[in-house]
Amino acid sequence: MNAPHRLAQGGLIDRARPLSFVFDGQAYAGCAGDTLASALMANGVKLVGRSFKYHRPRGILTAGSDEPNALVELRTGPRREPNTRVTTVELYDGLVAASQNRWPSLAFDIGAVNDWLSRFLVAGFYYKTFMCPAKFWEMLYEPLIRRAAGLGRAAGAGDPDHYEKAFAHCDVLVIGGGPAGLMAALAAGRAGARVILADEDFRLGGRLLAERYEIDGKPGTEWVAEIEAELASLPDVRIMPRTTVTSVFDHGQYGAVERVNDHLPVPPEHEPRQRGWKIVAKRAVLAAGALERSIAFGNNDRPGVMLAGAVRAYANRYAAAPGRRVAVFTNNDDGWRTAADAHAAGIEVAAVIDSRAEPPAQFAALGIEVLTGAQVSHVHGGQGVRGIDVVDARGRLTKIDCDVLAVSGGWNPAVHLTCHLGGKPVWSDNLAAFTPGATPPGMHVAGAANGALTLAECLHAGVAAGAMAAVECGFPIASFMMPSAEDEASGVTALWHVEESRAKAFVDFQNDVTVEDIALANREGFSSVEHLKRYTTLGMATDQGKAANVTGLAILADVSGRAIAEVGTTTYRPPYVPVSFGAMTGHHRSRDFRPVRLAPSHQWAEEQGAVFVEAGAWLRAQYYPRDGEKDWLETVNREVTATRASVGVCDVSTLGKIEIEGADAAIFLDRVYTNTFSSLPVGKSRYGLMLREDGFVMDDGTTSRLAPERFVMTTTTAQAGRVMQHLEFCHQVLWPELDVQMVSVSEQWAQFSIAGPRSRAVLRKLVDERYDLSDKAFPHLAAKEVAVGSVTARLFRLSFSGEMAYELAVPARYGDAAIRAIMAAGEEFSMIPYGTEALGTMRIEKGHVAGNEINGQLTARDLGLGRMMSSRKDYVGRVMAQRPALLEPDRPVLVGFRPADRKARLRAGAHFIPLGATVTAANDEGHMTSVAFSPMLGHWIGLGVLKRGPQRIGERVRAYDPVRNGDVEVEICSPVFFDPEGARLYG
Amino acid sequence: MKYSVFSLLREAFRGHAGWTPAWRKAEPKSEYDVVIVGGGGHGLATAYYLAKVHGITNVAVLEKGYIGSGNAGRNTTIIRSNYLLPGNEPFYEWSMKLWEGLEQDFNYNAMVSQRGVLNLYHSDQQRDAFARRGNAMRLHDVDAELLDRDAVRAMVPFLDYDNARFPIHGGLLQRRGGTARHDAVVWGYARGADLRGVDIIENCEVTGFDIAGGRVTGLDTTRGSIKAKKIGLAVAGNTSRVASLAGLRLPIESHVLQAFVSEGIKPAIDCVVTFGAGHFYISQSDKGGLVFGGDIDGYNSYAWRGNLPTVADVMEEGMAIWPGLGRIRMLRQWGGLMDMSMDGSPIIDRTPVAGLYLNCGWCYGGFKATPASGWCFAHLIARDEPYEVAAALRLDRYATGALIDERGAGAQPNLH
Amino acid sequence: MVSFAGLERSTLDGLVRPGHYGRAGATGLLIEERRDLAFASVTAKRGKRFALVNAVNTAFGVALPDGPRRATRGSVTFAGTGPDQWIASADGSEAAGFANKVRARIGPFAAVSDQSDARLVLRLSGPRVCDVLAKGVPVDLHAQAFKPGDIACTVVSYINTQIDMLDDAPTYQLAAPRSMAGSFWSWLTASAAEFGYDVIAP
Amino acid sequence: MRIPCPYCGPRGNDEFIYLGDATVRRPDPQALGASDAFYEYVYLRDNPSGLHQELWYHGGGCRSWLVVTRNTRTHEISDVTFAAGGKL
Ligand SMILES: Cc1cc2nc3c(=O)[nH]c(=O)nc-3n(C[C@H](O)[C@H](O)[C@H](O)COP(=O)(O)OP(=O)(O)OC[C@H]3O[C@@H](n4cnc5c(N)ncnc54)[C@H](O)[C@@H]3O)c2cc1C
Ligand SMILES: NC(=O)c1ccc[n+]([C@@H]2O[C@H](COP(=O)([O-])OP(=O)(O)OC[C@H]3O[C@@H](n4cnc5c(N)ncnc54)[C@H](O)[C@@H]3O)[C@@H](O)[C@H]2O)c1
Ligand SMILES: Cc1cc2nc3c(=O)[nH]c(=O)nc-3n(C[C@H](O)[C@H](O)[C@H](O)COP(=O)(O)O)c2cc1C
Ligand SMILES: [Zn+2]
Repeated sequence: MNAPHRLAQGGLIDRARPLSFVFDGQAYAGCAGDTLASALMANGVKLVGRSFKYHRPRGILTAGSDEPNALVELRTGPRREPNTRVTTVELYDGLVAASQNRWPSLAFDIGAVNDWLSRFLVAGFYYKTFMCPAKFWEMLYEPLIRRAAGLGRAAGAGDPDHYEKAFAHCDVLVIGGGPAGLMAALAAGRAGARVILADEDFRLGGRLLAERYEIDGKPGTEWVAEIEAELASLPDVRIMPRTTVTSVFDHGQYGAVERVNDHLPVPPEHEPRQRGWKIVAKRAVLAAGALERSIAFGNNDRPGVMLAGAVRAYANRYAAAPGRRVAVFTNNDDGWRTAADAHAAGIEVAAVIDSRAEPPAQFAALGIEVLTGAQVSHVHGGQGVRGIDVVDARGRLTKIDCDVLAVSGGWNPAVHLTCHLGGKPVWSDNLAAFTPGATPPGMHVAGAANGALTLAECLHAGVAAGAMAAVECGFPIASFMMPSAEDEASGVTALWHVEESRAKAFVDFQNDVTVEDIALANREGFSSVEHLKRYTTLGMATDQGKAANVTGLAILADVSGRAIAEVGTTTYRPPYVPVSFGAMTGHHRSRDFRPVRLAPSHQWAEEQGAVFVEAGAWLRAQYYPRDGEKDWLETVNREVTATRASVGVCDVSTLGKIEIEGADAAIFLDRVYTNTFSSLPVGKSRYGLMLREDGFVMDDGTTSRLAPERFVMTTTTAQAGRVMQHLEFCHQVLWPELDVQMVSVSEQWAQFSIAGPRSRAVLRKLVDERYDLSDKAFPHLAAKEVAVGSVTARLFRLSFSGEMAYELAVPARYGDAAIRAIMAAGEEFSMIPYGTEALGTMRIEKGHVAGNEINGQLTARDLGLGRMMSSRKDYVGRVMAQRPALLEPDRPVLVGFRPADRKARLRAGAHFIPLGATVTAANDEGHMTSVAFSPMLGHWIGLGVLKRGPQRIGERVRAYDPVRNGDVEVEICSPVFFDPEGARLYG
Repeated sequence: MKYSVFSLLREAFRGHAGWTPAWRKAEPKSEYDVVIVGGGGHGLATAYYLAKVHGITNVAVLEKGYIGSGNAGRNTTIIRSNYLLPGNEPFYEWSMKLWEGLEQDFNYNAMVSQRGVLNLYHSDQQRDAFARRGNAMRLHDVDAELLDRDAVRAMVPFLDYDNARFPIHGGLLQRRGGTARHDAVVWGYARGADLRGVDIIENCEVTGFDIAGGRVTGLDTTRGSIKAKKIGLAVAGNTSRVASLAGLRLPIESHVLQAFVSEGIKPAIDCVVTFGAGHFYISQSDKGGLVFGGDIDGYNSYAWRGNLPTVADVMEEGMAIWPGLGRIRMLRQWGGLMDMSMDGSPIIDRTPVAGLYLNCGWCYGGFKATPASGWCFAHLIARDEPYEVAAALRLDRYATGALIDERGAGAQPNLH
Repeated sequence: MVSFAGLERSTLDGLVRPGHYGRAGATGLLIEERRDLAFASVTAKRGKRFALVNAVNTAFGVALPDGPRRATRGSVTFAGTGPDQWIASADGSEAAGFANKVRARIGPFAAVSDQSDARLVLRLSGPRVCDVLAKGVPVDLHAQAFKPGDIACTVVSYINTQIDMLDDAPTYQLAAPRSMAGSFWSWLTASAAEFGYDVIAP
Repeated sequence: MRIPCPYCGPRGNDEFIYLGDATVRRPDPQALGASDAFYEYVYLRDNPSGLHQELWYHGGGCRSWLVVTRNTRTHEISDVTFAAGGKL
């Protein structure tokens, strides 16, 4: 295969490494060093995509990440990437790409009828119609609009590649590796600063790669190679190619994306596709260059109309001829280089059309036809340029044959990153462009990004910015031989729009926003630049209007009779180029989305076939099914029954555990709990209730006094972190004068609840016989350090199940051994392990509140725990708990429920309605918080909050549950269903 | 000019030369019966209903920038009425009802799209909490369906059902929920109010109030002083600042909420989906961009821009439910200023200053409230008594304890 | 009578076996789990900081660091983890009953809690150790910013982690909460795979 | 944002937990009018646009509660101290 538009020589491609690729089913050949754009161009492919709204045929406009037109679906299957700019895709062997937003084919696209209908489909047309009848919107209009809109197709399946995130730190971050950036990096690097030089291109050099500039008498690319080699030799300079700095965040943080392996068909094993970087830099030098802009004239969007600088890039860097015969339309000196370079590359130059009266002197020698004071008003050709109409100053029209029109409307400094923290660019009449205004703290701007448009200026500015940044980081100024380069001509006279255009003149190519649309928006009052954007979608496409915005607002200024500076810009927001979800997610996807916490008995529980459940970050054993059990309920019933009949064990290591020490530890506890702890004897535990300062219940748990000045508190699993933070707050912020120290020991201890009438017998086999475990010596709520074998353990006599029960804590490394030992000791008593379901069932049978009740919306009184609110001391939340609405007698209060028909099932989340009352919100009296099937009682039971519940015991209400068709009649009862006297606690 | 397919056709044939401004660029007069501060959705809707429902047309809306430059112009456009608590639910349902007839009412296509809002749940406990909410909605005569995992899978098959850290157990669906085109809501209300005589005055920042004997009599602006009999504040994230000009200190903090849009893609998701094990929501705009967001940045800010950890968090959450997003690119991110209240619910009430009315506390959820907020605020201003569905949205509820705390997060705005 | 002797478990048991993983033919990272270290958290009592400094000096010959640094004498190390907070650690013969020993010696001046079982402890070294850590450690580990003896308590891959720089080989010691060992391991090995890594038997 | 923790050095704000205004003081619960004072303490905020003293908890680091003085318009941090007082 040969590429017909490949120039015979030159370029930075490796002709010795041919690559093959497929576009829209057709195979082509390219070379290493090509982008997909340059390879398509070398193959003479002009039509690459379709526009968003009118489905106009589009070709390649640019040679960089500002490309609005040439978007494709790259790769296939689950790796399909829609909207990929061909200009940024490094060619690899076997690349497959397809055009998008067209049907049935790129060349023949039905959607192009929109172009014929464009008279109706002007900016904002949809706000004025499709309103009747109302329900047609979802049924008809919207689906049609949606299908026609959108660009490429997302991959259907999960992304098979992996991604990473990484951190980097430096003194000076240099953004952009063109002449300015290279100099900045070198100046800072030589001074000894830690430097990161990031460039989104796969090759350093910036515009030098695209131009035929010389520096120090050498070709630019050779000079780049030398600088790069020196940079690479400096120990603290890191060069990051293929890395776009996308965003600036507060305090010197920069987001960047490294396309680690996008230049390969698939990433090598163990390597990520992309890496999202967070770079922390003391200083930054923005040397991102400038972006060329087009001019609005009739059919200026035809494939073959390209930016002049891009034409040079294809010819010089990629040895790809955009066409056979090129015309240049420019309003500035730089455009002329395209004519010169095309000429030098052997491409015929049809003419240079300069809108200015006085062309630059130095190009006079080219011997090319020149039309000055003239403008291109029309482009002929449908899917490719066939010729252009030129109007001269006297209104005469000339037609010129060409297949490429290179346009330069001037250059816009890439100010984007200077605006991410709110900086506003300032208009320069001189440059006819916006330049950076206030920059983010620590950022310097150099080179074309700062409006310096000559090479010599860029080199100087780079050195100055790099040196300044290094000095600000405390490094000395390094001496510097300034490279010499020409100060090329860079004059410009603004021209935004060619008045004589007959056909549509595009401003925003991708979104099909025309000069007419801007005028219409202005006519309709959308004359603020932000309204213009939102009404016409100017600048909202995947290129974010990199080429379009300034032109658009200049035209708005024109039609609304204002100065450009007065109109201002819209806001440049991150990211500079679109960023994949993958790169921002890195490792944190699928099961690694967030860390999982596993209890010390986890592996053992897995061996038992436990089913696990999420509990905050934890995975806990929910129940332990046995062969032959038909469903979870049967399993849970067995676990509850066995525990109550004999003994069961449950891992409760997930509870938060906090050791609290100090002379004032008891006082401190008195202030954070509603009830009193200073009176708790050593060797005892007490149930405690904690409020938020707003008077609502925050958490509960038990706290045990290990020594006069030493306590250990337990919290619920869900609130452990929050409680720790709260206690630290109370200490450090509210009462720093107290002598109290606290530390989490949640991870240190594996803790098991051993419950049931035979629990003591089991423990007797585990705990060293020195310790008397009799009811008298170790009664309910006793707490003590004991020996289990050679291990020091903590034993608490606590019960959540209502049974005689103990919690045994051992150092976590013995957690696994402990559960095995406990089970072995319990074997003779038919001990079973039980999970969170059985735990829940037993606590509901006992009317104990848990997470469903402690939901942040209920007070201690609501939970029937008002008596725990001490009246003899202050504590967090006491005052606010007295607010009138919280004392309302009508507030729903905790009670128990059982189904009137004992066979019926209860469901948490049902609301209570008086029997026979109409089903309206006015009759809503509360809701069911927790339910369980009680194997002890043989029917479902529930806890819930009900208006004046405790006064209505025995009454019946309706538990209304339409979302599950679960309506049942329930009887109000005491929340304590089982062993109301609590006799079982005492064994 | 009435907008319709006919007017569009007519204009198409005469080069669209006949369209007139959607609202006049009004100059401030010296005196109004009512001045609304804030040209966001709520302020403009208030003016619209003052004129339309109450016949009060000597009204100005003062906007410091361009209308819709605040949160109205930057939200993720989700509309729904799936609230739990009786203080909220009737209000948001009234809003939903107004959405359902809005476009015909104000003759502007705001693309109200009832494509469904699906809140995923990831545990049994969460299922029951969602059931409680769904049942509460049904008690208010609002549609709610509790879906199990299979039903969710049938609706949105591309989510991660097999390998997720927090597996999807099901979802709460409100089919009548959906999205609306946020800017069009602003423009539609502006046009509707303007047509009825309301002055919409842009680039006019309120800088002070004239208060005499405990009653407000006018205000100072960057475009001069204006007398007003009644003044309504609807300035969202700027509430504390503006209210402080009248000497008020409020239960409000301003926080940044970010939102994001992806590159446009062909239709990929038909409804709004939210992630229940985090804070993430996503839908697709009619243009094709995936519009998504997550939690607030979490600290007081007036900076109108977000910070990096939240960006990462949001995008990780997106991938957590929808692994196919890996190669989809985020195109733009931005931030708005949320008026976070201390219980996460709004306030529409009088203030201690007579004649000064307050509309704030919308947190991250006030877009959906726009029609009802305007309706109820207009009613309050016109009649000096609350409209029934907004009666609970009182300012004194923090003092009395009659809070409306959907999340049970307590008096910490960044937790709501 | 039960005995737990020899039944200690690490959360990595069953998850990890010694050997080479990731890229073949290259070892960018060496991972060694340390199970022999005892830890105790030490928090100065109010107004006792000065006395505590003296007591620690007398009892262990260690000058308590006043910032995020470690000070070691023999087999005992004190690492500063916060204002008035330290993590003491010991290996070898000092490790047995370490927290009790610490409490016995400095108890009047500090709250002491045993944390020996609370953490997964890994020693990391190898030519690419910094590149691996850069994929999750947000603090600057550059030689100028982080030196042997420095420590940082930070968050790695959503997991609270203490990082100690032991020597300028460099060797780092990372300690993460025990319950999150599996997730920590998943992050570490995913990050190391591209360089190749060896897991050394504990 | 990066918050310069006086103990740990500058860290990303994701290591910290934000609480809010640091200038409000828990009132004396015994004093007359305590309920009004508590209402103000718990609910009312200046919410300034500009300098703001606020509480952050370095939960991902040294576990200190910090008082950070930050400009809410620019996010510039001008001062950080330990809430419990004392210096390092
Ligand atoms: C990112 C993001 C996503 C959101 N997503 C949703 C969502 O999906 N669903 C939902 O229901 N809600 C959402 N919201 C919330 C919703 O946008 C807001 O609650 C709602 O828009 C607030 O009401 P508003 O429209 O009147 O406010 P705004 O549009 O903010 O209006 C307030 C106006 O007051 C003006 N103003 C302020 N000070 C002055 C002054 N001194 N003088 C004159 N004018 C002044 C401002 O310039 C502004 O235009 C979101 C918000 C954000 C930021
Ligand atoms: N005469 C004129 O009118 C004119 C106009 C424009 C440019 N120029 C010439 O162009 C050159 C400009 O030099 P320069 O160094 O300022 O810019 P440059 O354009 O040469 O280099 C900018 C580099 O920054 C990279 N970049 C941009 N944004 C980035 C980001 N966010 N992250 C990472 N990399 C990013 C680009 O890939 C590019 O390599 C000079 O040679 C100048 O003479 C001349
Ligand atoms: C629902 C919605 C969809 C949006 N879609 C796009 C879009 O497709 N392209 C785009 O550039 N911006 C889009 N934006 C973002 C706006 O450009 C803009 O960032 C946002 O309204 C905030 O304004 P600001 O960035 O000027 O502060 C969208 C915003 C919203 C609220
Ligand atoms: Zn710290």
